[in-house]
Amino acid sequence: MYYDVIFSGFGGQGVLLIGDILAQAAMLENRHVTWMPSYGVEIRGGAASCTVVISSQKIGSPITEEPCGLLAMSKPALLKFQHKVKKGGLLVVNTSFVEPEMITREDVIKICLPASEISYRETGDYKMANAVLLGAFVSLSRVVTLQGMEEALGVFFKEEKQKLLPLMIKALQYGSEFVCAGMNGDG
Amino acid sequence: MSERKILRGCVALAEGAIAAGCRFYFGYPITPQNDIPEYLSARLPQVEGVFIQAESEIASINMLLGAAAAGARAMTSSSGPGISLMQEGLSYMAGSELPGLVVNITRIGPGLGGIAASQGDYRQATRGGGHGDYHLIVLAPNSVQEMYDLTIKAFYLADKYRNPAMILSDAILGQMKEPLSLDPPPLVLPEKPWALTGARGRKAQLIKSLYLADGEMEQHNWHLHEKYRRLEREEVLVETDLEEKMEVLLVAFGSCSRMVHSAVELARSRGIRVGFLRPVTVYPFPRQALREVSREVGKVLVVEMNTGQMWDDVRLSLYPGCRAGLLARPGGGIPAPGQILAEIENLVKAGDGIDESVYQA
Amino acid sequence: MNRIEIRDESCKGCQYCVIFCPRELVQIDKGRINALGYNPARFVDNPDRPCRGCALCAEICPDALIEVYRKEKGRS
Amino acid sequence: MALTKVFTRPDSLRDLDFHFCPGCHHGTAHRLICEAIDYHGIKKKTIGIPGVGCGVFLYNYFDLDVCEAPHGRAPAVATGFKRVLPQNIIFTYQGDGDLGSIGMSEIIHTANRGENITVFFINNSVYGMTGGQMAPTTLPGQKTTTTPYGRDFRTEGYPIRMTEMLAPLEGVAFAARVSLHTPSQVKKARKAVLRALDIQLKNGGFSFVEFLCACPTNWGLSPRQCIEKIDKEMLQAFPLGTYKDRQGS
Repeated sequence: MYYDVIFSGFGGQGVLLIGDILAQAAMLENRHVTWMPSYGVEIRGGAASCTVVISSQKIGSPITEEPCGLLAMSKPALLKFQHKVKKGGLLVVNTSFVEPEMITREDVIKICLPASEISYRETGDYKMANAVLLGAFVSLSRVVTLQGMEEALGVFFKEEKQKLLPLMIKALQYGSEFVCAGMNGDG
Repeated sequence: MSERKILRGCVALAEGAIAAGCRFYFGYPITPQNDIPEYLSARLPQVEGVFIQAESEIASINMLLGAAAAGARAMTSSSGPGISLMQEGLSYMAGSELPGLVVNITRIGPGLGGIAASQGDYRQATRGGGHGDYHLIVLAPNSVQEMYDLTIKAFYLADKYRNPAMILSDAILGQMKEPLSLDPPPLVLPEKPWALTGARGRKAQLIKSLYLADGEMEQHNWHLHEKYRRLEREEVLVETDLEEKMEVLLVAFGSCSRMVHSAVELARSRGIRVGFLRPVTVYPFPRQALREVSREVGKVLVVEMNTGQMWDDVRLSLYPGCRAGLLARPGGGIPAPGQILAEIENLVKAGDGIDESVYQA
Repeated sequence: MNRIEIRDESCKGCQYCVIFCPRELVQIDKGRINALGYNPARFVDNPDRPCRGCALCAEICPDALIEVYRKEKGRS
Repeated sequence: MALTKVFTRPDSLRDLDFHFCPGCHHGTAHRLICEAIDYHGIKKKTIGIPGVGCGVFLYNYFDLDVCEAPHGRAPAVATGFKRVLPQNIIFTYQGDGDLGSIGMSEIIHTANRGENITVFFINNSVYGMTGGQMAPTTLPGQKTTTTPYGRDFRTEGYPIRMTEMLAPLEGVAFAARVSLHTPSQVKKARKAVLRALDIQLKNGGFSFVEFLCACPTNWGLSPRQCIEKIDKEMLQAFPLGTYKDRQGS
């Protein structure tokens, strides 16, 4: 198997973190994996993105021109990357920040969910929007198992951050259930 | 059972240094290698090591010179402009035969340039960079695992040959994360009877690079030269992935070789017989291996993130009659697998009589 | 008698010892050129104002060429 | 009545003729440092790091481990040594071009870090080895091969006073300026050298001794005239004294 995905949004939304968690989960499931951040002059709130490549074979390029998936948490992220997504690929969009009309691709699978609102409703905190989207992405792409994701989360949320772990898992599960229940606003 | 972790390239390199017994780091901040000093400033005190943020790269390399002369495994790291400032000290270290590790997480030059990935420091790294007749031992990792493994290797080679070593890496490998096995070889620190530790129980000794007497300097340079010859005979590392009746041989090093690896897979899936050769040591350069492989193939494509610096070394190594083209991306752009594949196809179509030509992006 | 010894084959004739000897007991030997090509300094004791062994000449000699010998004070 | 040898070459100073010019005070500084090393009994654990200039051949004369440093970088090299070998005694020996010009950055930052090393600074107000060019310490009006009309403060600035500059830094434990032009000054200089090394032995921090020295060749003066020049001109520009002695009694 081979799967590459771009996670993109504003700095501070946690797109690098969810990429990292995905990579960790892939490693725990004995896949080859690379995680490559975009980087630049660090400005909080500026654009942030990372590319995760997961494969059963040794990975060559850690970057991608035509990703299988895109997870967009902001308007600039969507505008920058949506045209690159492979035909038939997967587009997961946070409609709390992006109007669904901005999606121009018709040849991909689209998941639109107001992740920030969902995060607030389910966990009392807006900051878990990334986990909601990640849950949706994982359950649709099936690049790793949800169980593997939860295991990976444990690596990141320990010691003083441990109290966030149940919330992250809840957000992740909600995102996943959203997809399974066909609650896609796009039908 | 070795420990498996997913780490950033810079962090893997720093852990490699710790595993190699390096306990002294001297450095000055510069993007895109700051993960190394930041990580080591926390990590070294845990192993009773010393971290100094020096006042400049010039001070860094000379602190390294001092620590090396005192017999310690020590390192510095920097990027383009900082490495340029270190050249004087590196020349002194080579002239005084002092081991030590310098890490170059390259950025784009010349000048202040940019912070994206580049391989534009290849020539500086492999030719010596500073004044005089010398070389660094230069290893070019292409994965996070190699950022760890080759750092350990570099310390051993530096000590074995009493010569400064360099890890020539770039922003892609420094920033990216991959799983790796933290499986260090048993730590063997060599005896260094030449180190200066105070003349207790022996005669006072000296570390220097100044030779003014008649013929002394020539003799010293021949001595150094013989060391470099020995490196070329005994320490070349090269990765190859060859096929029968290859139509094209791809040559690339460092992060760029990852994109080339993907392109090779793509080409093979289209039925093109492609070979792949990657210098792991860029100094000593795998001249002999390249000469032998190129005997079997008429065409070579060099892919580099510069304007063709390793291309020179490749052309000097090829079997007579074999020609080398170049795909160059010198401005922070990354040669994508699709683009490389297109050049492979062009080259195959070009027939036998291709001119040496530069394919620019 | 207190005295000094100058390693005159290494002397560069800078004259610091000549200048600073409070009893003018060091002179430049104009009649001699040493292997380095200089007129070296020479100790010429004078019974009227004998060397006290003060070592100022040795202190100022930039080439560390002067040794000073002094009478031991009468120890009992 | 038996004669006792009361003054001779120190043990740490090899029995070799200095290459220095007649009347040059490098030799005196060499001797005083060796005397202090002998006095403290630290010959077997001392490592010397000369800068580039006339002092570079220190390794020929000192019977110690010696490591060369690039021009100006001796304090950084010394830092590397001291961090690896904190129990050893590490000193640098630098001229005014090495320390006050090209190596200004290293000396300031090494002092400011309070590196527990000792720096000996030879100030003869001129570049010696390269042939008498202007140094950062060249006096106003002083003619050198690159200030043929005399140093003009309007275009070439003023002589830099390193001891005064370093003394206020928190990391500096001891900073003194001494001169080597008369026997009594040499005796004072000896005390400063002993004190500087003593501070290092007690882990007191950074210690610094500046020596005012003559360069008869590049000053174009006889040794006798050099003494006068130091007395009349150098002492005006560079007042002697102990500017800091943090553990001083």
